[in-house]
Amino acid sequence: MITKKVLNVEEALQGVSDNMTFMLGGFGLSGIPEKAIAQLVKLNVKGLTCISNNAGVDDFGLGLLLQQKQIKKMISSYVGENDEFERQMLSGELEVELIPQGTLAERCRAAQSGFPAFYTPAGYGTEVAEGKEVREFNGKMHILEYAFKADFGFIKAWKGDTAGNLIFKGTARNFNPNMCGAANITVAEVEELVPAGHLDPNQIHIPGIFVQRIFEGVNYEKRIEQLTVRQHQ
Amino acid sequence: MITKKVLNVEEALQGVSDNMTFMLGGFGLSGIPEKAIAQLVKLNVKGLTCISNNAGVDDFGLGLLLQQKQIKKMISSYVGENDEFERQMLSGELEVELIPQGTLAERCRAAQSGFPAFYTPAGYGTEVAEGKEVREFNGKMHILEYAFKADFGFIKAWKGDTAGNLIFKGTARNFNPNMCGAANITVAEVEELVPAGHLDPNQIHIPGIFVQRIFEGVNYEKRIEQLTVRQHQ
Amino acid sequence: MLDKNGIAKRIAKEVKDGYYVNLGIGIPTLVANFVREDIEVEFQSENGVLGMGPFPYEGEEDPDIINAGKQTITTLPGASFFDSAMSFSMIRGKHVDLTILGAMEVAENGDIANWKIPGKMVKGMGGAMDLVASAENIIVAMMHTNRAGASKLLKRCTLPLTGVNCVKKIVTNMAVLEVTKEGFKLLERAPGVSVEEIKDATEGHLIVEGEIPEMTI
Amino acid sequence: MLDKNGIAKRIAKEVKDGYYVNLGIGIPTLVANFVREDIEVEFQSENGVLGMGPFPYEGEEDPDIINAGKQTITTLPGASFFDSAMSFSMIRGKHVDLTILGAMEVAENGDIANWKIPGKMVKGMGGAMDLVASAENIIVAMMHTNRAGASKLLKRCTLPLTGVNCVKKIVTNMAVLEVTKEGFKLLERAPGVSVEEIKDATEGHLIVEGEIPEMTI
Repeated sequence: MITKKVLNVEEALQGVSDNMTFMLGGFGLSGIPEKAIAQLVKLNVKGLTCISNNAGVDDFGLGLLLQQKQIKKMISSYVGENDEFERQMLSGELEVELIPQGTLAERCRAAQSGFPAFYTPAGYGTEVAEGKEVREFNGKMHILEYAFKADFGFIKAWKGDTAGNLIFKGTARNFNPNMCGAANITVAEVEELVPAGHLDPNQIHIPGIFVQRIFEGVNYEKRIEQLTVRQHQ
Repeated sequence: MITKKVLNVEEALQGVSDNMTFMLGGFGLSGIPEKAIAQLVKLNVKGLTCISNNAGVDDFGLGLLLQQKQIKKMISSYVGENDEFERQMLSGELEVELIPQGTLAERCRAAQSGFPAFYTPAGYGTEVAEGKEVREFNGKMHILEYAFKADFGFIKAWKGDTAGNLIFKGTARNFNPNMCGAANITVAEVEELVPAGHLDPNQIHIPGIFVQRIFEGVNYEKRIEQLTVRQHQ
Repeated sequence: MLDKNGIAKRIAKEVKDGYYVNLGIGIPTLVANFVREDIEVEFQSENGVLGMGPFPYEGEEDPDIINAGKQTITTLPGASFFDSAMSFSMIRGKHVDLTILGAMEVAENGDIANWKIPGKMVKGMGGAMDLVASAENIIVAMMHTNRAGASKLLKRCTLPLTGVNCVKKIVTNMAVLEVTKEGFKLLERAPGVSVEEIKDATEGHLIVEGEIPEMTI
Repeated sequence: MLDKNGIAKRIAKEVKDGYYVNLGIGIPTLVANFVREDIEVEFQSENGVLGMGPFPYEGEEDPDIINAGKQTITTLPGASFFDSAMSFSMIRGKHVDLTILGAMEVAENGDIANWKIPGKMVKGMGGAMDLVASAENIIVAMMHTNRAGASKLLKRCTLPLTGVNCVKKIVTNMAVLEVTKEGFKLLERAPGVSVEEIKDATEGHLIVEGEIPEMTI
């Protein structure tokens, strides 16, 4: 069994440097790689391009990198629950590329799966399609989108084993599985890291072959962005 | 909760008729839809096009349909552990389209996912590429392959629930998940059918939205094609 | 004239037994409250859940179980979780039967604009472009006019588009309309709203054939 | 001159610590028996398993756990099962480090033919075309000549191709060769085999530079 376990977040992020492109899992604040983000803040690497569905809030998630002006460009489908983001975007300090959410997911999956490009109907006829190749299939128009290229992928899973196998929980799964193996180096952080053989091979969401480094994080905050509850009647 | 449960294989295969195109899960004899195949034999529908990685053996799997000359065309990556197959193929009675295994899987996934076509390097420069569009990406040649179209998909899973959710076991998984939702009607047969709510939502391999009909089969034969064992020392 | 709940109630009548439905934020979210209880419907949220239930009871919220609006939710028996790529396989592959979403503008050819106002902070399209490009059946929930009284049902959209030729039906505070090749076909009037008022509030080509019934909710 | 086990033994030396390896049927399957025990290697089978172990003990076989050769197998701790699309994501996405497969013919430009003989029953390419089109590192295990004594290392393949410009290294019963832009570069001789004999058995362009060591196994 090939071991992917590293001791801590410091070791997990070795090789990270300025001007790199990262993929980061998560939807809103759910399933984000909290520990990797905290370490990126500490390392204070600059000029980053971040591929992530959202950009966090002012004091959590990718918002922490924005506070330190570490991000040069965001590639996301939905942003802006975040004053600092808005300020940097409107002032032109921050470059923002907005792309459809399904296209974002599939550009990750294409990178993971060795597909260079794919045709999708999403965005046809809109400004998203500007400058892109258009093609008709079965009477419907599609645009050509390309696989992402990234240096590091930062993944948050629920459980993992030392072979790098991952299991996600609930909707904290989101983009995380699709980003595994899509960057040159995939770093997974998990709430519980068990020895290889402790996870059911049948129930693994992402096989360890897609993961280069794995570590266990402690004290996950897992902040809720929109707390909605009903009252007992 | 939307119910997909049907009473039996007869109800599950309603609407099947001559000259249809089917997708059938399985690799070798592992994970094949035994009950659906038996019912197709009984219905004796003819002129079928079957998309399936393999074609069974003489007296099991798709070999049973071949015996009755029900199949007009096979679309597979590897065939011929089967004398009757060979006879029909060499005599020209049976049309055979051989395609790379990864292309077969992805043409199913493309149909499931609403992608009309994709570029793959598999088969470039070979007779598989003849007549197909060729395109270079990142210095590498690719060929354009299209999503399959099929009338029925016959799926074999391990466990399922009445909402159509599926869990597969071991390598009996193979093409089955990729074929779910790839045909107009997806029929799943399972070894154990439980009420909705009895499967962990986190551990479902294929959500019920990709399945139209589900039933529980009994007495699966699950024949082993190549029994290989080692001796206790 | 309908209020937001009225619009949601009317749209709920379009939800049929056995439908998988994706609800956008705003008025569409309210639709779930009005779906008939004697039919089976499952709600999909594009962040990766099928079979969404109501909000959790206080103290039972789970940060790992949210909807696309980032709200804490629960799941019903038969629910499943999946990754984003599979979620959009459901959408792009037309497995989701009905998409209900809001709009800033709809054009008489079915174009929709609902994600960007030039000069204002743009938050992004999220999953809306995938949804409108793929869904067979798209119903828009919106007010017929903007706050200044100008029509939002136009000959052509003036805002950047979210998708082209995709909207099938529109339910506003004033009317139910079908998008046809010839333009907006008036199907129903809101209680107390006249055909004349709807004409005045509709900039795009409005087709009125025969008697237009008042909607029942 | 090596026998099949000898070829497999020599190839096993190419398997490095931390490699994910896909083994074709025939001689490649034997390679697993000779990999050093002090390194960590995982075997992938394209039907959907990573972390394959040895054959099961008699009576412990499971029809739901097989390899791509349809043989019953076991799995090792850390193994995983997955669907066919994901399996080829591993292959096409270059996550599998090394592919070892047999061949009927290899050309000096790295073309390989191993799936079809015109006029004979054709069983199909299985996963071979995906493997050779994608793998960064492909080693071919084969006999240097066919039964009639004719070379299988050719200027150009005569049989229908499986892939083009893809083979990196060849281990035969006579030699280890690297495929370079200029042709087959002789790296090692099998025990007791002379360079002259290898030359005679190689139709394609053979590059011999300096002293050619005898291989150690």
